[in-house]
Amino acid sequence: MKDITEKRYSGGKPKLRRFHQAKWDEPIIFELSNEGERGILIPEVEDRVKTEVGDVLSTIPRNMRRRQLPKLPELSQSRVLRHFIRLSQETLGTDLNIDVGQGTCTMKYSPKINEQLVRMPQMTEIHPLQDEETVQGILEVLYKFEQILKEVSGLDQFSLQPGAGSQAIYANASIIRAYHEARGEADQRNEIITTIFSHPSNAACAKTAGFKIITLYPDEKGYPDLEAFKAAVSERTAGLMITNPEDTGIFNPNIEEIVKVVHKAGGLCSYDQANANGILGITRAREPSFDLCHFNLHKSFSAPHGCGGPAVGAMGVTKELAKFLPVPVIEFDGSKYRLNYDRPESIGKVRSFYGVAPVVLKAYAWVMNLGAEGLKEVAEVAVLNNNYLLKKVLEIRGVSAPYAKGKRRIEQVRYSWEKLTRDTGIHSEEIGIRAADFGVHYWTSHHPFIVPEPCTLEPTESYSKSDLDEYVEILRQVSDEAYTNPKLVKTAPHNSTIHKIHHAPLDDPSQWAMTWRAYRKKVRK
Amino acid sequence: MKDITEKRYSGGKPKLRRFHQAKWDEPIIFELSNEGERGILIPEVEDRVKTEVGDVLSTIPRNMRRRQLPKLPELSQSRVLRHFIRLSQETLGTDLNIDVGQGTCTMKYSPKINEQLVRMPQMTEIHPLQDEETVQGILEVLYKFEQILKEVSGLDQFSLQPGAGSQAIYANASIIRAYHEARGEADQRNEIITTIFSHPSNAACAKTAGFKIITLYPDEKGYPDLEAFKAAVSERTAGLMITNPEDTGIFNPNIEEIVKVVHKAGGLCSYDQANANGILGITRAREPSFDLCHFNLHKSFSAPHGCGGPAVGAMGVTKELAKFLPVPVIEFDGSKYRLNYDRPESIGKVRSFYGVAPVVLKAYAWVMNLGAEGLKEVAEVAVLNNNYLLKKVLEIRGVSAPYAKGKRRIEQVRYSWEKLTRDTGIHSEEIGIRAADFGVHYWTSHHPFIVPEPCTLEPTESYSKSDLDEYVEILRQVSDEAYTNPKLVKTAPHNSTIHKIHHAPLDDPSQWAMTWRAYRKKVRK
Amino acid sequence: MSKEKPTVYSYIPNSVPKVKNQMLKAVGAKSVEDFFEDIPEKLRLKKKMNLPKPFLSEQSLRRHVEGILSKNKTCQEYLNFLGAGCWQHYVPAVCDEVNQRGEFLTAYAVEPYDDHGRFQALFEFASMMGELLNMDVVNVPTYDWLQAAATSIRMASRITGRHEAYVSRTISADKLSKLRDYCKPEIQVKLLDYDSETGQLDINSLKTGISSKTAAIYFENPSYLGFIEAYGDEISKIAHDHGAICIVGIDPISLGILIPPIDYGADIVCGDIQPLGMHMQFGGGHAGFIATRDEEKYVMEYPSRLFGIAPTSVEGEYGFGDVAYERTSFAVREEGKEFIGTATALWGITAGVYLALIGPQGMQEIGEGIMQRSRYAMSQISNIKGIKSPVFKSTHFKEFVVNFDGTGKTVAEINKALLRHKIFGGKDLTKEFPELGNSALYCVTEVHTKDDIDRLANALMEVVE
Amino acid sequence: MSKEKPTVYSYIPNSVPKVKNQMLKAVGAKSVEDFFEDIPEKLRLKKKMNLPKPFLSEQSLRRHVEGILSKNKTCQEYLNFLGAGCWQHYVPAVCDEVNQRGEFLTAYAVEPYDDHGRFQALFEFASMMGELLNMDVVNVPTYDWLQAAATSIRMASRITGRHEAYVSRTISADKLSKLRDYCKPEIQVKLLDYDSETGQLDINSLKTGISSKTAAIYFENPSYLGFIEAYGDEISKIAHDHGAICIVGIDPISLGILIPPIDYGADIVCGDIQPLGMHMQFGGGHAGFIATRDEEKYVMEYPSRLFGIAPTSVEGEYGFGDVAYERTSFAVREEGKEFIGTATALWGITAGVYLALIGPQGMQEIGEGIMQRSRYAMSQISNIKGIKSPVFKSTHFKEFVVNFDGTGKTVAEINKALLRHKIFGGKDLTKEFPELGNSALYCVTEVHTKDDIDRLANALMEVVE
Ligand SMILES: Cc1ncc(COP(=O)(O)O)c(C=O)c1O
Ligand SMILES: Cc1ncc(COP(=O)(O)O)c(C=O)c1O
Repeated sequence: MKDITEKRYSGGKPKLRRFHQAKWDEPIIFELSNEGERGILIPEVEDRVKTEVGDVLSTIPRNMRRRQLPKLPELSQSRVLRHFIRLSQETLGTDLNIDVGQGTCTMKYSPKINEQLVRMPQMTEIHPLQDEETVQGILEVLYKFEQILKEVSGLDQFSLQPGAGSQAIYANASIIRAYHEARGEADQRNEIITTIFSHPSNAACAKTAGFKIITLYPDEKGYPDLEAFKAAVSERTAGLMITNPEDTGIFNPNIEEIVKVVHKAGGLCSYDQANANGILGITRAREPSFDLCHFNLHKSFSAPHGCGGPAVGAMGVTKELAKFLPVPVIEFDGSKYRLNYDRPESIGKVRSFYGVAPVVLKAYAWVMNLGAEGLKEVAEVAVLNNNYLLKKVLEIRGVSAPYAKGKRRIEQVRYSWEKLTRDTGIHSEEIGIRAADFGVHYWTSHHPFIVPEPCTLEPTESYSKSDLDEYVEILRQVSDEAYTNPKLVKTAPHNSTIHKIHHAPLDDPSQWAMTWRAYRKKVRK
Repeated sequence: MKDITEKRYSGGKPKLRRFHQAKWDEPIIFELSNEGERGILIPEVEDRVKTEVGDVLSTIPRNMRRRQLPKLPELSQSRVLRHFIRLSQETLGTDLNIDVGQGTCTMKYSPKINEQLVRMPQMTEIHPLQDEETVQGILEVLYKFEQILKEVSGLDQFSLQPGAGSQAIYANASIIRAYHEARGEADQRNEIITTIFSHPSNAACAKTAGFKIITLYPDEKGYPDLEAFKAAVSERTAGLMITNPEDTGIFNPNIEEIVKVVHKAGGLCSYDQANANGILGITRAREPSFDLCHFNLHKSFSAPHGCGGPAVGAMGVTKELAKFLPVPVIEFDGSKYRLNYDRPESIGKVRSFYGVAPVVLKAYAWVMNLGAEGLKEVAEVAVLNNNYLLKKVLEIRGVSAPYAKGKRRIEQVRYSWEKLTRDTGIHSEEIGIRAADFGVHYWTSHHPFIVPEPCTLEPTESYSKSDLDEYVEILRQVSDEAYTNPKLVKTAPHNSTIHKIHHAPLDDPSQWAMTWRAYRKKVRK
Repeated sequence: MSKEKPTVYSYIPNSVPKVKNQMLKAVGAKSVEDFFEDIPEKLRLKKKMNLPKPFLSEQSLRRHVEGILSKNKTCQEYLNFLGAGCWQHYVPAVCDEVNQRGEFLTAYAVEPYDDHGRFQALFEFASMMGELLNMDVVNVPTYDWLQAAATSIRMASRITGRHEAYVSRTISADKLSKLRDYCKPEIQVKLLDYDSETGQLDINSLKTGISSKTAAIYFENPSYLGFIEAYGDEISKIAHDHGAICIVGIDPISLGILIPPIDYGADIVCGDIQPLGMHMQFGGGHAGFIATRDEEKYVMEYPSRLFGIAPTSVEGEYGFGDVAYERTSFAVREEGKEFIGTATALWGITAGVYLALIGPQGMQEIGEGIMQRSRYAMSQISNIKGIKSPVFKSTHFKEFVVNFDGTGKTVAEINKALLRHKIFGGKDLTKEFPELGNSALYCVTEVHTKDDIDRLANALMEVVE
Repeated sequence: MSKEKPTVYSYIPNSVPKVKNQMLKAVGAKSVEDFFEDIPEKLRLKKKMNLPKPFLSEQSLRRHVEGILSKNKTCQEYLNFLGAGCWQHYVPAVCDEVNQRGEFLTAYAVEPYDDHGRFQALFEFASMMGELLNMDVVNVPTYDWLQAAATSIRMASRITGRHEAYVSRTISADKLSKLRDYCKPEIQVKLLDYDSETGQLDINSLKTGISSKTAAIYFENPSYLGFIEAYGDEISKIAHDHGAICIVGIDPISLGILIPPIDYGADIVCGDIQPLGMHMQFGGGHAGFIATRDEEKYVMEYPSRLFGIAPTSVEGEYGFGDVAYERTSFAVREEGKEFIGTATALWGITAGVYLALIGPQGMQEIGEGIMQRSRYAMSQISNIKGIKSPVFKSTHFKEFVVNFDGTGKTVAEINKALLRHKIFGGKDLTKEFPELGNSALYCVTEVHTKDDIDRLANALMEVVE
């Protein structure tokens, strides 16, 4: 009898997956509109109410009344559902793939139990302004999670208000500003130092907060050395905002000295721990004496990414800076949780109310499932996975891991396909697009491409050895193709929902179209 | 500027969808196993309990202790999830397609609100043996839904216990048997009459209940005429079990006379209203004097099909037969709902407890959203859709609608591709497989294929005119291909998850394998 | 929605009047009435159905239904010790996640080309059950254990050509009722006594009764009353000696620690998969499985669908399809084996997810943990004056009979009193097993903590005093 | 799980010791410690983190978290009249269904090839918002209205090269706080007075203040205090006359009946989409949108991602991608416009679903229904002695200020008393708007029935007596 299974393996290893992504070729939703269809009916107002209030629309000042119904599409409920379920199938969530290709993003398993918990009415149906007595449960979660982060970072107080890592970085920059203002040095101290392998938001948020940016570049070890920092620091230094380990996965071992230098010069140090995945329980903001830090709960702490939010950037500071934290802060008197708005030196509001509570709840549940040992296990396995992947990837033709040759990395690696590009003319982006044909993500890196033809892989703790092996095989296949059949790579994707996109219109004001209405106007021209 | 949209239409009509189903090429779950991985951890027993009870395993009689752990696969939680989410994407639910191709199955929109309601803990976390005081809510739903079905059918009492239409038919057959037993005629009355276009379960369930089956065949009008029934009826007749409208979508207009004939001969009449979708509010079991009937809540009443259940076949009977209904029955004394088990003549249990309550809840919510007018609208639009589809399909080359030429149909039509098969050698099954390449279902019909090269389409009320037009265009395309490029059709599917299946092993005891272990044994031989 | 305009329903796209008219025109009909011309006037419903006023908006519908459901008290709010055929086990979130996926939730039953995933998932369900059971054939699940047991007996009757079956008297009254109704046309169901001290099936009564007319012996392990039947080997040997088939009903959650019945001679094994990832749902979570060896004479007697693996035209591609479809009533109507239709596929898929999650280790741990907890519960309860627990001198798995004769109170009284403690006491057995006196069947699973059990014991103490 | 064995975590496949060893061997490392060699000993955490004992099993974790959450009282159990930036609207089930799909829930942010659906869904969201707003450019949403308003003002400052903005004093204290912090580096935020009788923005104070230094005027319609600003045309004309940009903040749920601000001269429109299908989630459902005309000088100032439609290599195939990516900090770090990162895409997708469901008719009906109900509420409440409602003589949409000065009770006292009636009274305004005396901001939406409102009125009657 024929063994189907046999043909799925070669040399004891599984052959590459024959993948095709769902392709529904859906029209734009406006094209689906049928006049008169209804997707949902609105509850009728009781006749008694209607009679009593009369014609309310005529009470609207005439020039404020809408004259034409909005031209929304008109669809039955099932057609709306079908459309969006189809679009969902055309979206490669982490639930579906070996998501090690979105380096720096810490794509990990977001446990389904946590989704069930946040969908309880005790989470969804509570209003942020309810009497504190009636929201003790969620306040407890927020408070306890702050305590957890205090221990994870070693810092003294946290706010969970920022809506993402970048907003937390912004708020930290704002605190640095407030700190110098309070000391009357705000005008003088207008420079923030960062590194090129720190997430771009460190530079961008600090700039938005009014600072000048000084960016340091790596030497051959992959990071600026101590001297570089010393040279950059001056009496104009407001602070340091740095990611560590940097995007290369390399930990700057001089970090403590660097902090010292900045402190000595009168600046504050803010540690970007958005991605703390490789160092949970290993090293913290406290030990090198950072003043501020932040964590992305949608990265290291397992909250799902939601196509790009909602999210939480938890910001933490030392005792000295606590008074600047956003309002309100949550306090616990041993029996009740309460919100304290009476914080005269606070930078004020960063985000509405108290942040994205359901995201905090997911992170809380995740930590409470793992505990201290589990968090450390997360870091250790994430790092083990990364170094295993590094070993295997470097066996592929055309790829290298620049900097610190032969060294281990923490949680991710920025690779370079420079050699492959030189050999074959295939660029890193193209490798990524071809990888889509095998059902996985792939990401180059943030700009600028300091590492030529970059590719950033971050396996996290969520993937098994066989998952990693599969990903490596995909890269190996694409590399082989680049050398033997570059056209196949150049014309990719072949098994994806769509084909190669023409990018030019997206940068041309006369052609770009961010809405269907704009598009219809422009093509009609 | 180039108008992408323009190329999506031809002659003002949308071109055919360029579809590809998700293809993940997943291994069998055992192949994914990694020794030691855990998908979920089991709560630990408290130490105090452990100490107190000692080694419980050793208390199991020695020959009843499991010696080897079951060889289940070992996977992490996310790998389990990923596997099944991928398999789900390879499954074409009604949520995703224009599901008019599974005729007789009444594929309609299953509202998502109803799914939310059944997932409330007040539905999921209740035990059927709780004190009645603590389950008044669900008892109210069950009771009220019975009242609704009484009105929809005109019959006098209902049981929601059967787990599907077939089980309801079985239970109705059992009641027929009990009725004749009670009258001492059980031995004599051992024949059930049905028609070939009644669902096969009418014949099969009645046979299982101990009856001989007499099956009547249609004349050129599509149903057996009154004379055929008269000839079949005798003093051996226990009853009639008939679907109407039959699978052809044709309503037997003699139904009242037929019932009379059977009644006169001393038999009972059971009306298969599994699919009542075209006649809700139009005609009922009561008017032609049926004694029993059943509805499939997973068809006409919108509960989703769940890949084939769980389901509910609601059975209804006249006052005279009520005493035979399964136990318990639900009663209402004006203030409290209670379960009455004291029914000495009952046929007893059909299914555990009281049926699949969450399915009843969905059906209840669906009816309560629509009301009497809405239910009638369902029927009218379902029938309008069907006749519109009929008109359009008949414009396609090679297809016909046998029987009652030129006549309207109720909720579905059994078509025939006889001419196309004669012309091109392509069979109805092959058309269906090719249709899969466009992202829709297609079904031939129940066996035997009385209608040659059959195809049964049932559009229900859930599809818009444009949906129907798209389905027709797919059939037209496949018909065109059959005439111009039959090989394309013969080698289909091309855009599906998998390719043409070799069926022979499935009927060969030496090759068939219903489990992975059986398969591994057989291929190793 | 002004009163004059006809309602456009969100579930009915073509309820838009303009579209209706277009379509009527396209088919050349004056009104929808034309389509009903075959339905005689006399049979037409003349009045509007008398149904409650609808809640047209989803919002008001939700409020209405939530209002009704809020009258239920849940086993989250109350501490529950009811089992007796429907068990409170923990349902992993991934099980719910998979079975709520629209793809699985709303698919149905036709070709494997569109629905490959459904076939694979159900094949895998059967395959994992096969490992639990050490058996090669498992069906796509049927309605519930009642149906599975009834069909198992009819299968045995067809295989043996005999028309009598022996059934252990410790099965539930509901199951017995179902067996009686379903077997009636072909099989006489006879009861086997049990040992009043141990509950064990009375081997003597079996030896006396069994004959060459016996098609099957059916017993359960653990029994309905919770204890482990210790003499499976003997029972199956007796059955086989008489040419009868040995059928064992099991609770699959026990199979991490209990031996699969085939290992003590069972020919057909059946049971309910509700414990494997299904919420109780007031009894809506049941699904029955049937398993046998891979022998043609057994396979050909299944009424259920059986999914098998098959090659496709592409190398190394798994395909699936119906095995021996010609057995079924879908294929040959009344010539098929019993009947087949919509069953409980979604629960089968869910149980597959459960088994893949829990794995071999988990099955052992959950089984052991249940035994530890239930044993602890038995001992805590039996410390209370007037209460005997367990009633039977046998090893119990997760359920056990508690006797209250010494308390002077009826089970009904006790359960009513427990309700005030927010506890659902065990199932009252006084009608089902009058010979056990004032007894109730208690169920303890992995959902119960020590505190929960202590709370029960304390409440019982208060209640019986 | 015996204590000796190391825990294998279900979320961490390679926590299996055997696999770890294999992998260490494969990379030639002795232990994971090798990988941390760059981290100086001094910086290593020597102790185990002091975290609470974990709930390793999902079951115990669930029970723990549910236990905590059960301390919350919900707006289903209580009747809620709080709004003030977070509103209780009905969330259609289809919205939840779509945003819980694992594909959308767990995708992130890279290439459109794997994630075509995400791009299309967000393009459609922007497109439907564009129809509501009558505007051609809408961003992928940012954190919330606070951020959207702050960014709108900074955009205006960059466009005009000016550093001063006027803001209506009827905005919320929270928003003002955010604007102050966020605009500080570049823009001075000044307040515009309101008419104490009508609440309307004081045109004279605007006329007096505005100058050639003014980058923007920002006001809201309906205002934070619930009334409709009637003089949008005049305000925008004054702004434009001075070369300033007119920014209007709106509640999108009002746009079925209120005119889009662009029609009275707004250049930038922003607001929050939480009312369009997001549960309140204790304030977790917010997402801010910004919309403008399709002019390069506006488009190039967005910090957000903007998704545009583009052809692919296949005819008639829609592709999508980032528009003018070079604007963003992703592309050019501090040279970009403000900053971009993770935002609120899932809520954008959800709002798209909401708008597709509700359609033009629904938008009108819901707007009208809200006005009817809130008007009814105002009149019922104002019948009560000592209560004035609304405080402002203007037309209100869904919120309105209620003054209790005549009752001799503080808002805090009244709200505490209402709690006992299971009612959440309106937001206490005494700190934010002391000039309004003992006042509270009440919110009435389509979720409120006549009975609900009557219940409030009755409770208030009791409470103030
Ligand atoms: C190291 C680091 N910092 C900051 C950020 C920005 O976080 P967010 O995307 O949540 O704004 C990220 C996310 O990519 C990051 O990886
Ligand atoms: C007319 C009719 N009768 C009976 C049945 C059988 O119902 P079920 O599949 O629920 O057993 C069906 C379902 O296909 C049907 O359409």
